[in-house]
Amino acid sequence: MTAAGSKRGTALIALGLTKHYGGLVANNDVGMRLTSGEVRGLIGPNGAGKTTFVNLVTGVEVPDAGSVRLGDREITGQEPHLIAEAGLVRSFQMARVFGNLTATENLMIPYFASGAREGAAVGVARARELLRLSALEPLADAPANSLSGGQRMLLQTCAGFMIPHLRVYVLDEPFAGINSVVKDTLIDLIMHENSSRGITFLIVSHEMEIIRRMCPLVTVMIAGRVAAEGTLDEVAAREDVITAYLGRTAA
Amino acid sequence: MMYTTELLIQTVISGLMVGVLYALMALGITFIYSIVKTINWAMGEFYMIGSYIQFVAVHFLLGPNYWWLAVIISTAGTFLAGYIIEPILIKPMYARPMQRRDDYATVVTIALLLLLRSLAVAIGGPNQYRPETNLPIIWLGPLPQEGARVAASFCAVVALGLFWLVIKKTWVGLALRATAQNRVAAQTSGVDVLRLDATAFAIGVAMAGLAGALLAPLFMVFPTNGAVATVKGFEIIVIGGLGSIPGALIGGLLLGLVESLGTSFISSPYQNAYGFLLVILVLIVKPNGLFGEKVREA
Amino acid sequence: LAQDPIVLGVIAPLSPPGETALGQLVKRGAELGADYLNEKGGILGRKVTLSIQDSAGKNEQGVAAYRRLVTQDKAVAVFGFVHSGVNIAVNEVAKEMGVPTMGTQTGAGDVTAKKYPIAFRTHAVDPPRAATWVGWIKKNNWKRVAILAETTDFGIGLAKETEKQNKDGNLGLEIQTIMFDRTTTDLLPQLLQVKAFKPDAIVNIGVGQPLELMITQANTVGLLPDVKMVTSYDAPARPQFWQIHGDKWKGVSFIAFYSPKSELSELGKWFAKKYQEKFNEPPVYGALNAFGNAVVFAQAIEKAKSTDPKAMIEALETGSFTGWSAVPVTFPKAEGVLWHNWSPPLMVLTYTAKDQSVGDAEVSYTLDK
Amino acid sequence: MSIGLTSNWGAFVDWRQVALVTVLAALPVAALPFVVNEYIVHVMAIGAYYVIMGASWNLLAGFTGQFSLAHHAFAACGGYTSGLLIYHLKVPLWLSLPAGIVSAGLAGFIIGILVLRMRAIYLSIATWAFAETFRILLTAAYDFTRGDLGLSVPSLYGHVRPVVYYYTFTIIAGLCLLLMHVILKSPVGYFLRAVKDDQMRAASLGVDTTRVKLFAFVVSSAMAGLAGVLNAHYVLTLTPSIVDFSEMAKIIVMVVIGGMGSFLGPILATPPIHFLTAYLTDWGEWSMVIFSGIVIVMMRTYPGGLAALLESIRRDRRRK
Amino acid sequence: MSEEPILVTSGIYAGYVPGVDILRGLSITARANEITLVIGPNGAGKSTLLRSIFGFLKPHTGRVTFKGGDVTGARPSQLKASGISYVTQDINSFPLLTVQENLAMGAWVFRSDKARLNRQLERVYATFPALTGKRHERAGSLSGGQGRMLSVARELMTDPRLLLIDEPTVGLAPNLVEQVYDILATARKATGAAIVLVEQNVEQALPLADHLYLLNLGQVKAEGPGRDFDNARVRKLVQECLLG
Ligand SMILES: Nc1ncnc2c1ncn2[C@@H]1O[C@H](COP(=O)(O)OP(=O)(O)OP(=O)(O)O)[C@@H](O)[C@H]1O
Ligand SMILES: Nc1ncnc2c1ncn2[C@@H]1O[C@H](COP(=O)(O)OP(=O)(O)OP(=O)(O)O)[C@@H](O)[C@H]1O
Ligand SMILES: [Mg+2]
Ligand SMILES: [Mg+2]
Repeated sequence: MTAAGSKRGTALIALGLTKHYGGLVANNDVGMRLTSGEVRGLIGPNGAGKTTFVNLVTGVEVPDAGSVRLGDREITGQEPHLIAEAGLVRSFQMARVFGNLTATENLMIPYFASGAREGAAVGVARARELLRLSALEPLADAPANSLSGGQRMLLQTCAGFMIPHLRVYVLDEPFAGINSVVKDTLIDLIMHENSSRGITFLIVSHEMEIIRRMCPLVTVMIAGRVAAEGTLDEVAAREDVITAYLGRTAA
Repeated sequence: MMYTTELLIQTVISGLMVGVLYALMALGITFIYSIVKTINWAMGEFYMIGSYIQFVAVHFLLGPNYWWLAVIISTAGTFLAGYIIEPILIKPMYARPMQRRDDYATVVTIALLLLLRSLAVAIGGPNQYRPETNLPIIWLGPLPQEGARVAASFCAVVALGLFWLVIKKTWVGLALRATAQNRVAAQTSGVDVLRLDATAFAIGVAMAGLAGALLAPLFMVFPTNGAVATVKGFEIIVIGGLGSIPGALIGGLLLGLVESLGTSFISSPYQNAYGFLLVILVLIVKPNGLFGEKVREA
Repeated sequence: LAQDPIVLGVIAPLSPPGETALGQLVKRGAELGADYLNEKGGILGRKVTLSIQDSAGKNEQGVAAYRRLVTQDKAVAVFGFVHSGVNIAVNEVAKEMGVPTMGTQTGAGDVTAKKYPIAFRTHAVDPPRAATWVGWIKKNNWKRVAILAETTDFGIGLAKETEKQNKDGNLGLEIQTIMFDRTTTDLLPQLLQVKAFKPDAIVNIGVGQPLELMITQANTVGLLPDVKMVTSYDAPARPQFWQIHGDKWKGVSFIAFYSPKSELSELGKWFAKKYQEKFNEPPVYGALNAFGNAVVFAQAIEKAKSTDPKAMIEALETGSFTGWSAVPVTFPKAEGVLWHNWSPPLMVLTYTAKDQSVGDAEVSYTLDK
Repeated sequence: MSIGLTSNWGAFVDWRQVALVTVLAALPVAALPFVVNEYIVHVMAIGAYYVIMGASWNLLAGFTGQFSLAHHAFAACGGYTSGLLIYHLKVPLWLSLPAGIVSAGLAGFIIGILVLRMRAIYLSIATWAFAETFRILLTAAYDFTRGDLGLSVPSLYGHVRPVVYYYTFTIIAGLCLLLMHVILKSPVGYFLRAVKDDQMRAASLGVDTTRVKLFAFVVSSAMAGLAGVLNAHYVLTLTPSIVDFSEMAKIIVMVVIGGMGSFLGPILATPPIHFLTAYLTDWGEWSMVIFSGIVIVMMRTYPGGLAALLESIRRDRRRK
Repeated sequence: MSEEPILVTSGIYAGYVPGVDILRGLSITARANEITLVIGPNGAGKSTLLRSIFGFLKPHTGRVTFKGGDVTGARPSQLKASGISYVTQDINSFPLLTVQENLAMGAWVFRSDKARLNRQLERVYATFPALTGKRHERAGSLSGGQGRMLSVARELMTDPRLLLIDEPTVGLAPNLVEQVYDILATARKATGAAIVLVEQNVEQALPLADHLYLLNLGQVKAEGPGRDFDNARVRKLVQECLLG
């Protein structure tokens, strides 16, 4: 898998990303390279800097140092909407949806923002399909602020899949609070998008079962630095990862 | 411009002294905003109520010697008015689930503004009044200052200090700050937010009432006297940043300074415009005000 | 049909941002005017009713009020204007719709200077008013004059007119003019500038709150009572002057169009009595003038024997009427601002003792016709 | 790959519905002058002015979340531009009218840029400060603007008979509403609402929030300018008092009672509210007391405004 | 088991918009010394149930009783004072207050007892060392997981008799998940509290459950002692729910 991945070229590369908040170094010289079509896991203790990394890569925050390239395009410090247009899209750890828009309308936003070249009808059909998959169909026309916590998270994740030119999808704890049955559907959906469209994923999660199922490679962050990279079993064997993150029984 | 340094200093001092009083208005507005999430457009009307109570108390009941007692009565009176009005107008926003809370609040307080102001015209008549004052002119070196003005700004500073102490050092202050940031968390912590709302609203408008009472002998009592006070309050909020107590004080002083200097040195008819220009400038440079708080967004 | 009442329309500022104090006076005067007319058996045997509309001092609201009065209430005449802007704006529409207007307290030239047939006025226009204080200042041999005026139609017009008369008449006054926004609450910066100028006299061209504020603060900075001040209209004639200023009344004079010593017509005397009874204070100019407008219109209708606008205008232009003052009211087709204009007598009054009534105030200067 | 705000323009407009509504509305609107007196026609002409003002402000505040308090100033900007061009330069009407609209749009663009980074209440206060500064400017620069005395402007048609103006205003208001409807039923309309709900989320999905917000500012202020120009050439006079906060308050009250963020609510609520204010003047100084009393009672009973009321009726009907 | 239940909801109906009921005749009980696990698909009404108990929503039909007294529609502040705590599903902190001040707010109901406050603070910092270093930082700057710890910790300050807790382990690192469950187990034992735990992480929560409710569409779909359920059975039940 790893070998096959490297043949395919680089989807996203971050080099030396550093971000200070006051005295705290939230990200300290963080580097990561995602091969096209790979599904990478990003794990690490709370406060390790995972979300900060996602913020830096997607333009929500500007790094103090370091650079980010998407394919062969330099995107460091660019505005989030330009980065999204270039095909790098993210979800937020605290699910963000457009509360006064219906579930369907929520999904139409990214579709329209990406140009909607195939016309509105195609978009609506796609939205229906995604809502059905995530068991949100009965709520298609309900305003998003009337969704439950888990439903919001699902809706947020689906939004990215509405973008035809999506290249890299960064998901910050997308399975949090999602029922395990629907979780499986979501995993299938991600794997399907990955294999059929070659979309690259970076998935932040604290659920090792899922990471094991989806991610051939994981990156571990501890205290703002990349502590390890490798298969889950490799990194889970490391003493520092166990003490800082996994605890004795989970590994 | 013909101007002596002495007069210049006097202008600045009197500007600063009034600035402190408008800081009181500003603090009242941001305080209410932070708790009940409502811009109280009718703030100036509580200033007006305060000034009318002060007039009635001094002119008909107590006489000029007891102006300070009248000030206390006016402040308490506006507090009471706020405490009565809040449950009628503001509480429905929180007592039952409501969509579009902000819009409701905006319209209700604007309507309250119109109501109180036109009631004052209709009942109190359009005339101006002035509570008598026998405070002597106070000489700061060679510079005369109205006694009432000095007394007013002194009282305002004391009130601001007191407020700061309550907010920073007491449990109620902590609860107020907490509720301002997260109502749900305040409720799960056991704070009775509906009661706190009424108290906060009443405290906020009482600050306006206090300012109105203190300024009544200086700027007189009439139905629309609150309009300008509201205007200054808003300007200070922007300059000082929402919810910041030192910000309000500094904003008030800055505004007083800029207005008195602008009026003296640039052009008098634009007196009220200098404050606005300052506001616009501050906002362009710092969109959250000089002392505005920034929170993590993602 | 002849039993239908005759409707007189009033447009006055009754709510902010209009000048509500003056609006109230107009309303009082107009209402007593209708009472008077009905007591005397109405006009042409028909009852008189008023329709009072609020302009709030806003032009467009005033224009809407005029339309309403004419097309819906069928008013045959409209008066009560306090804000020149409103009066001018209404006249633009009125010249097409035809029902005559009468300016009650509007001083700007354009109210009548455009020579619209429908435009009448019974108020002191800027030139004679400015001439009054200029005359008073000359009489006292003062040289340095500070003018503090609000940036309203009223303040701008009078400030400019005063400067003009000084220049045109080669009077040699040294004038310092400071304009201020009428919502200003603090005139201290301006007054300190005035103080630096060391004037002999101050012309106070504020309306309402700024007028009173200027008196108070002029005392604070030590201008009053040594430097004399004249206010541009008769606000100090009202009892509130004593409430507000108490001991600090010295050095203030005021322009007045009427003093209880002035000669009143029979109608004026009726009014003065009723006004005193009803409001417990002596009548003031604004109320008198609104009353005068009502009765003058009534006389014009009687003279024309019809409420047809054309006939009324013709009657107004040619007749001589009795208003509140002993001086007969006429509306000659004169040149410039004097077109269709009747001006009340103008004088400067000064109190000589605390809590004095206007009737006992000293007449310091009277403008000759 | 820059995303045009006009892609898929009108994607969700139901033209049959639009046609139906137009026909249904046109009849009573056209018939009105034949059944009521001239004054009411006048009131309704001004009502159409407020419909444009309210609907365009709703686009900015209700749909995009930019709670601007300078909308009346944009109308004044349009009116004054046209009036001053005529007064000082003798520019013909057909030129000064579009100039007024353009200048209002331009002013909206500039202010839109200045307030771009401001949030909620700061944006409100800043725009309100702009409006007040503008009012003071109009007052104090009286040599140029004629200040409080009022700037006289010529009428649109050489006369001021209300019927013609009534038709002009309602037709133009109709066209403005149509334009706004199309905007809202297009991708850009979705963006507007998305920006209101969560700007950062919108940006992270590729929406150019800066352009969207500016778009809303320019469109709504140009419409306010249009309304202001029309009104000025009907009322025939301009004074700084049209930038008085009470004007803005009136617009806010109309829109919120109609239901902010609902398209139809404010349009339906505006004419009756304007009508009410026009007739309340009978009560003189009590008129505002009555008006504000009515507003408070209405808000207490139907906090969501007319739109929420309509919605609940529709829900009830569907359940039956 | 024979003890009187601390919390009983009997046949409650509640919703957010008039006319649309989310909870439809829901009855559950929770006993002291027990963890009552509430599970169900997304949107089943689990959070709505907790909100209705804690007074954020008023049930329009049915009753909520706590320690034998009727508390239907009581205010959150009253319920808190009488010994209920509620940990919400979202992070629920005061972003501009420091971590310490946040925790102090948790002691609002016994604010006059300074000694107790200090004791509880010590305990919380011992349980969540990650918060110790952030004592004087603003809560708003915390990471997602740290924020959640803070929300849980604040509600534990009062040693509640009844703890309503909505997905406390979401977003927590695996080692902390264990810790949180330890805390719940300890709380149950040490203070004899009744705990109503809403979870999606059935696998890890199930072993703790003394009693279990599975909700769907605002009704109880299945209930029983925790030992009657295992992963496979729960999964099958949820699948049934989602299908129809
Ligand atoms: N805007 C900010 N201001 C101050 N500190 C910040 C800010 N953003 C992040 N931090 C700090 O940076 C550190 C890393 O935070 P980050 O959110 O990246 O963690 P994380 O790895 O995503 O954790 P979790 O798994 O809990 O979500 C934390 O200690 C946090 O307090
Ligand atoms: N604020 C709200 N307004 C209107 N409807 C709401 C609101 N919150 C939730 N709902 C509705 O109530 C239903 C139940 O929501 P609830 O939050 O109780 O679900 P939940 O079981 O907690 O789901 P999750 O596991 O995703 O948190 C949802 O389907 C949603 O449609
Ligand atoms: Mg995170
Ligand atoms: Mg939930």
